[in-house]
Amino acid sequence: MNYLVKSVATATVGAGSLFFASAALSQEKLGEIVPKLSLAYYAADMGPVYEQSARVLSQEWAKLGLEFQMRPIQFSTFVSDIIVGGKLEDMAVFSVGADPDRIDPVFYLNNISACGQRANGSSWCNEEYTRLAEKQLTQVNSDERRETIHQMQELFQSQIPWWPVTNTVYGILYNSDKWENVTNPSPVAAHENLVDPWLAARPLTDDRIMDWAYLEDVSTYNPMSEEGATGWMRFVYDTFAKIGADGKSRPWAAESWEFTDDTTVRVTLRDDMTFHDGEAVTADDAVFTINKIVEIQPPTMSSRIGNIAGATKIDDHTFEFNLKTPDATFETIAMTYLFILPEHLWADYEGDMVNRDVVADGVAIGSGPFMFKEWRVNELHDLRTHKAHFAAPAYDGIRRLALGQADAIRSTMLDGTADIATTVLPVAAMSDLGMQEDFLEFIEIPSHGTMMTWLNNTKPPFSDLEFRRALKTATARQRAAIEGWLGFAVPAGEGNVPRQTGQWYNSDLEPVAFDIDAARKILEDAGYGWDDDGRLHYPVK
Amino acid sequence: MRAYITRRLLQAILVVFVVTTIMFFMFRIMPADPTTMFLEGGMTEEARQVLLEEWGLNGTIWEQYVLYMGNLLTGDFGNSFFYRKPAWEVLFPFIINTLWIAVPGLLLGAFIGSALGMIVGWAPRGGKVERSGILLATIIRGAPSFVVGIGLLAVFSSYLNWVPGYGMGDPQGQTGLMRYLNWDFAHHLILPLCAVIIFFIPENLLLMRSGVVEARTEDYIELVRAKGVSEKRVAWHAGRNSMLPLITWLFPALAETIAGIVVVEIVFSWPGVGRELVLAVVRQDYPVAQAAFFLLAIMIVLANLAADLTYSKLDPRVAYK
Amino acid sequence: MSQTIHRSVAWVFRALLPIVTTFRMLIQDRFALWGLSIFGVFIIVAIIAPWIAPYDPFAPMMTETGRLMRLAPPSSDHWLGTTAFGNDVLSQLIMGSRVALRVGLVAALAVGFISTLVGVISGYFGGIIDDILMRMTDVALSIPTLPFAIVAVGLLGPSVDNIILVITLLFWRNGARIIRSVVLTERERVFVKWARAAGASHLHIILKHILPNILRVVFLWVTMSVAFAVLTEASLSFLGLGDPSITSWGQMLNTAFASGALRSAWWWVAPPSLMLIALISSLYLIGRAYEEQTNPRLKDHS
Amino acid sequence: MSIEFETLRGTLEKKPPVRLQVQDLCVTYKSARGPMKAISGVSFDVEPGSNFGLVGESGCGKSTVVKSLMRLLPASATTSGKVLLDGNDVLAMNRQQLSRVRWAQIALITQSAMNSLDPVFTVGDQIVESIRAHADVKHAVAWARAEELFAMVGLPPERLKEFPHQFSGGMRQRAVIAMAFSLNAGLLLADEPTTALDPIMQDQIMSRIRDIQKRLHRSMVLVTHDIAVVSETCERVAIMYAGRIVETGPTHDVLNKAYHPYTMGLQNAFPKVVAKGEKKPPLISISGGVPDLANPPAGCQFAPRCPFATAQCRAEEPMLRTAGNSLVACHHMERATEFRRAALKAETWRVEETLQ
Amino acid sequence: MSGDNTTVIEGRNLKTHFEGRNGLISAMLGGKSETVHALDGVDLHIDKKEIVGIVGESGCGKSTLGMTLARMYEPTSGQILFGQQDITNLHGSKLKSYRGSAQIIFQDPYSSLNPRLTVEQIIREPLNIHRIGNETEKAARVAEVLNRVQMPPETYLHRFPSNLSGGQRQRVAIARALVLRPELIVADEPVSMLDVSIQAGILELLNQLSKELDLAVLYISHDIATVGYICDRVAVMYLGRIVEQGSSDDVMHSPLHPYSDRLMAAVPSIDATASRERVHLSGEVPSPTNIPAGCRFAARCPAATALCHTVEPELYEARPDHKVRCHLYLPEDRDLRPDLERPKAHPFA
Repeated sequence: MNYLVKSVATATVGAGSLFFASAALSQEKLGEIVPKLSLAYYAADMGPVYEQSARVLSQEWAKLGLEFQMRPIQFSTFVSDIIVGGKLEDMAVFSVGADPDRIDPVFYLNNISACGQRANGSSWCNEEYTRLAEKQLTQVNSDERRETIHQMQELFQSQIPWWPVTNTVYGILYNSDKWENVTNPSPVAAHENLVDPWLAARPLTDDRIMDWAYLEDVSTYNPMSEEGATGWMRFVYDTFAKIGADGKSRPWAAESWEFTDDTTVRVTLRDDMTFHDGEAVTADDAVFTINKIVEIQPPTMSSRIGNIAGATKIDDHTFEFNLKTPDATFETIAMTYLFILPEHLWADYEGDMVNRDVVADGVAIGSGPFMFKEWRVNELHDLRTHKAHFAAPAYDGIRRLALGQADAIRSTMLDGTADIATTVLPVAAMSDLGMQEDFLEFIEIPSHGTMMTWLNNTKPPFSDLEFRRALKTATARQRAAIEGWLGFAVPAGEGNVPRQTGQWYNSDLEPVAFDIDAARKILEDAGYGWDDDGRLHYPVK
Repeated sequence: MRAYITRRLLQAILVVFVVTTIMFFMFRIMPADPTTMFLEGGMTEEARQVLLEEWGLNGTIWEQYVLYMGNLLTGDFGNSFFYRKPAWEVLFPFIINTLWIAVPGLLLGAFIGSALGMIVGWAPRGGKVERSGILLATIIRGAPSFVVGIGLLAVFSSYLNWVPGYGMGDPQGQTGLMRYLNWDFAHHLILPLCAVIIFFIPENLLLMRSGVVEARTEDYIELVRAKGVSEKRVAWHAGRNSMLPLITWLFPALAETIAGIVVVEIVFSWPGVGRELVLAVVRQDYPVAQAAFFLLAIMIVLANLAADLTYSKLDPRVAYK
Repeated sequence: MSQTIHRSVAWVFRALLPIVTTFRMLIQDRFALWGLSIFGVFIIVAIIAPWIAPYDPFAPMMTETGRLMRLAPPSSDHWLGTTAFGNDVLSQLIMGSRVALRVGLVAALAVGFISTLVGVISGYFGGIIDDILMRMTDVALSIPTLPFAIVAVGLLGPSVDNIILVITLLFWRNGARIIRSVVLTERERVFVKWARAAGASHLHIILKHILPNILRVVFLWVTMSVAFAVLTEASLSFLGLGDPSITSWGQMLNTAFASGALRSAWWWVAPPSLMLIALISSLYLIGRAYEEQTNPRLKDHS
Repeated sequence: MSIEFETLRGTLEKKPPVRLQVQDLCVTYKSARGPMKAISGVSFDVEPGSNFGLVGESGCGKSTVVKSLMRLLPASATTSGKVLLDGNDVLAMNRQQLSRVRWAQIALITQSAMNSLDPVFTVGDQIVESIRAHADVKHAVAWARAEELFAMVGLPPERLKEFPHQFSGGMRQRAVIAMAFSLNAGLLLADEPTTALDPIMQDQIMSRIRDIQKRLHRSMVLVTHDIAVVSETCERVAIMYAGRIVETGPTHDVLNKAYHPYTMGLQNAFPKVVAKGEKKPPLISISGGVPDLANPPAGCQFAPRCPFATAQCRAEEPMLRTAGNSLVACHHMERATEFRRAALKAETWRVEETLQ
Repeated sequence: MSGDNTTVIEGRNLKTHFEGRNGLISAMLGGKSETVHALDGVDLHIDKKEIVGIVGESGCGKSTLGMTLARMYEPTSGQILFGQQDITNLHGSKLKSYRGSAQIIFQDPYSSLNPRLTVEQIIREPLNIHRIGNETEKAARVAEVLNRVQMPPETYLHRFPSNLSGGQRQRVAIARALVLRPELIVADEPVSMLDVSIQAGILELLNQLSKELDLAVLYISHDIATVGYICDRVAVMYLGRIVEQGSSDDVMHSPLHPYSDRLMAAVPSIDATASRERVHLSGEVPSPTNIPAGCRFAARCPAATALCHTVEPELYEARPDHKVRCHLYLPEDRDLRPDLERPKAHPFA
């Protein structure tokens, strides 16, 4: 009870002092009332944190005299309607995951911020900014590129079309009685990709199969049609490079690569690789894969491979990528994403390669560290270690259990059925378990995954820069991190690029501190006013 | 009789047709766009068009409808957007899994429930057995299936740690029928099956009990008793007659029952068709969701037909022309 | 004039009479008395919920050190402890009764209205109208409840009003069947036949002779519908499709379940479960007693 | 098998008729409005091989008497008095003894044959069930007996395999009769066996019951509201009113020389077919209704409807007293001759009606 | 006699057939349904102040006849004349006004009154339906008819049916029928569910009302004894047709048709000394969905000959005002089928 009384009191006193001063003066000078704003966020299918966060944020925003209509939207609808559908009504609070290729800031800089991009849901269009966005894409020199990017962030910060609220902290919970050396993949979410925590792990017991407790299934083993679970695909198929925690690509199947000119990349493959069926991996396979993909343009890959013109074989272990335009993101995005297919199993296939049921055809075969063994839909995936792989782990296989709900994951971890669990169990719950149980170890993974606030920039009041500025000033990033995310998030930085992307983040941006009074002041200065009920009104036209 | 079955079958087809149509349009007016499952990486518009065309989502809604229904006639439910294979192939294993909890659950629930209902119905009116039987049954009936599931999980899996509370167990590479015929599966089956049984018992119990109580006042029961046969035999007459209203309830109740099973599957992470249906809806995997609805509708309609036929077997008064 | 007043008073009294007699009949049954008492308590709690809930159901509780009070077990400040998000469980529980009752009552009335309308028209007129309406209910009966609700709520958006709409769409069908079958027997009653023979219009017969005599069944069905509606709302909320702007018991369980706190925080899981059982059972108890008292063959003659 | 069948028949044929003595039978039901005395002090004897008629209007308790004779009343009823079958008190028997007596010694033809056969079993099975509950014989033997019984009531034996709903009302009644005779019980209780049947069927059924019963020399209690049926069937009759016997004696005496005003009224109310040209006597109706047994009036139960009632009648309950060959419960039976004459006139009864 | 001024209602060759109902689907499939020939060619008229009795076994069509005359059913063929008016196919408001003049009294007094209405409301309802009179007139009419049925209005006006005995309920039903001042009353087994001690009053009342109010009454019953009491004329029905018709004395005491003969003989006598011949009728009534050729009674008639099985007899006027549908009474000078033997002796004579 105490708390409630206190918080209500602070709110009224804080707001009240300003109130009387301004309300009395501007009573008759009020414009239209600012209508109730709809606030969209991920519904409970994505877990309870979004609703909690949206509630916490809107509580503070409401102190500006605003009212909100809470609108939870299921993930898929949210993506199609709001993120790419351009149907953002007023505001949205949601997050994007810590995908490995988002360590390259192009997603934040271009996809969701530049004019004409499909995923620019806040419909902000600044031509200067967009020109810079296109420019940085072609700046293969990373210093030059960094400069452009920092410049873009300054421009962005001055316009505040949307803003990040928190950066997600993920977690890994593993059985430390049975496993050791599970490494921290930060800043990338563990389940998303970096093979590190899995491959480095070493078994301590005779149980040499790692059981990974997970919520859902992956949908296919055909790398040309899967998007959602590329992390799992990386176990079976090799990519040319892997992205490192520093945001830079490092060699994997490719021993080395170099830009021979702005649009040509010469790649040298490792010479010790074989597919799971024993055939050697050669440049033929790589060239076949690249040219095939360029030819059929699988829809799920289109955005990442769009700039590739084709590949040419040089010798058995060397080939060249031909790009359409100079591409700064090629190393971090395309190289880490193209899965090498065995030519001898795919060349003669006459059907639609994208839709090939590789499990049924018995060709779920790549060259990755694990070999496909069994898949029982919505139950488990069973992979065995590909011993001949250059990065083969020190154990015999990995199984991914599709458990469907948090409680089951929790109990598999407790009864020893599962050895490792990742984000799918709420991080706070994992952390609790790690503290309660001696045999469970919890690893905290700060990531670049971002929860952000989007506004419909084409519509009042958001079309007004001052309003946006006030709203950002009233954004309780700290509260959202603590109360929404239960402490497993950190307040996000400024601009639009996550601080966790390292060099790409412009740390010179001036911080905007959370301050309701200041926010009200901004509004008042811009001519807004409040009525007797405390509701915000537009300035008089 | 044959004419009757034909008529009922035609009726059933009509019903399934309408249900399928309704579901088709419901899914088509869903606000979301199924291609977004592939959008995290920022799919280009051209690629999206390719997908839409591939999934048969590019024509007008009427064209899509005609196409869908046409395919349905040839047994083609379309391809799952998510799994990229025929929806039927996706659903088939789930159906088997569901049957494992649904069929024994339904039968055992009906059997235990009606047996208990006989006892409660035959007990002296206003006595302890009757009162406590009714009270317990009503309370259990009032428990939502997820509450029952959570309760079972908490007590038997979490607190007592007797049985696992998730999944179908580890088959150790067993496939086919052997995947189900092993101790581990049985061990995992216990809790969800119990939840389904508990879900079924009270309704059966209460119906059977009212049936028996009503039958007790019938003239023929009086006559049977007057014949000097054992009380057990008298009870059998009452029970046999009370089965009739039970049958009429049992099968049509499937529509509601499926709801219970969906929740049980979710609570116990049972990889069944109900859970898959919910997932498919969330993922906007229309072909799978529609196929599941189609199958469920057929199941319900056939169950109704079966109820009618069983009824006619059990009740000689019913003669279908 | 006074006679008109007298008559209208008498009319009101007569209209209320079935309710009064029903109530009087119900309180004779000990189970029904329990059911009515529990239901009564729920209604009272729901009405005064905002005044008796100790905290805002969504207010985060803080420890003295300024940390979020996560999963605190019951204490004197928080009788039922807190949730993983530091919300007071008791407050959520109390506020949750409002949603349950609002959804229950509104949906049940809507279901009762549509069921009666369809049932009466279908049963009374028979023939082709009956055929068409009954085929419609056949279709409706072939739609699995919860999956449909999931799709429909997904389609319409998870607000209380939409949930009520979906529940109405789902449950009119059973009621229509039940009421139709009662109307079929009622239609064969001799006084109805007489009214037809006397040249009464259909409307007259329905309003004067059919409706008053099926009100009992309608009442029973409405009671049961409240239970179904509460149950369906809870199930939807449990699956994460509840209205987010208010707390409901199903939603509490969903949050507990999704937070993985099912096993650790009994104080968060048990209360909403018990509330749901108590509310739904109380309605079933009333319904059962009602059935028992009105069905002469079930009535205990002792 | 045939030997077994003959043995069964032999034992059944040797069964003697039963003497039934009902002594001071009282039945009280618990009801919401307090105890309801459905039967008070009913006593009568049925001589072996004779027919006894129990006549009364609805609600007079005649069916309750029948049910209490077989102990078929619901648990909410308490019974006192004695029901002696050849001296053995049915009311005092334990469950085992009771089930041995039921049907073997005392069988029942129920009121509505429509509902008294279990709809989901074949008629044959139900007859067989009754036989095998008492005689340790194979199904086939019992079936043969059932065929014999069907032949006796004039039904084709192949219809034993049918279900009750496939029978017409008359056939069902005959099947029930066949079942009642299945163990050749010494005493037959026929509770309104022909109510709700068409006149032709009614007549046929009654003739059949009489024929078989005479041939096999069974005792019978016939319960009916139809005094014509009783007059054609029973040697002795008891008239019941409000749970009491108001007049009992040889049928001819009771019907032609009634001492109780109720008997007179009943008789005069009964429509008669008179000879051609003869003047029809006016039909009498007895106004008012049966008393509320949960709250019975003081004195004679019939007094409120009786045109001859006096203050004594309204205060004092009359006991059964001998009058002629009958026993009558009326304070004024000495004035019976006078009453009989007055009772023939419709005005006698109508006066009361408008006064009411 | 038809066309006579005093004739209230007359049915000519009335047929009422019922079709078994089928659902939408079978209708679409062209499924055939069975036809029940409930009423299959009946001629009947009733005069003012006259009570005509219809007797027969259940299912013989006697109730259908009553309901058809009251236009509860529309006859399949034939004609109904009400006074001079043809009401066979009336609809809408004309039918409604006819319904005001022809009233029905049903068998079951316990369900013929709406338990939720008072006696006053019940009797007033027909006036409301037909919009007759203002409040005062209505009240007056209600009181008048209650007096007619010997139920003092002051006592009964505000009672509910549950507080009335069976006989009183039936009186209320009669009062309700009278309040519209009908010309025809169809009484469908009005006393069969009442106790013997009460039924006399109802029968007397019907008789009296018929004479005092110029009513034509159709009295339907299977209780032949009561028919003898109040009916002027009696018609015996068998399987949808009248097989014998005449004054009640004639039909009851000297029935001509073998079936009527059996029917009359089946009535038990209260006088045990009067011995009566036992009835033996073999077989069952044929199904009304499948009516045999020839005389409908032939299959059960001991006297039936080939003629009876082939040709259905007409209603022969065997005696003045006494008609019978039996070849035994085929006039000597008429030969329907000379090749077939006609029945000779009365089977039960």
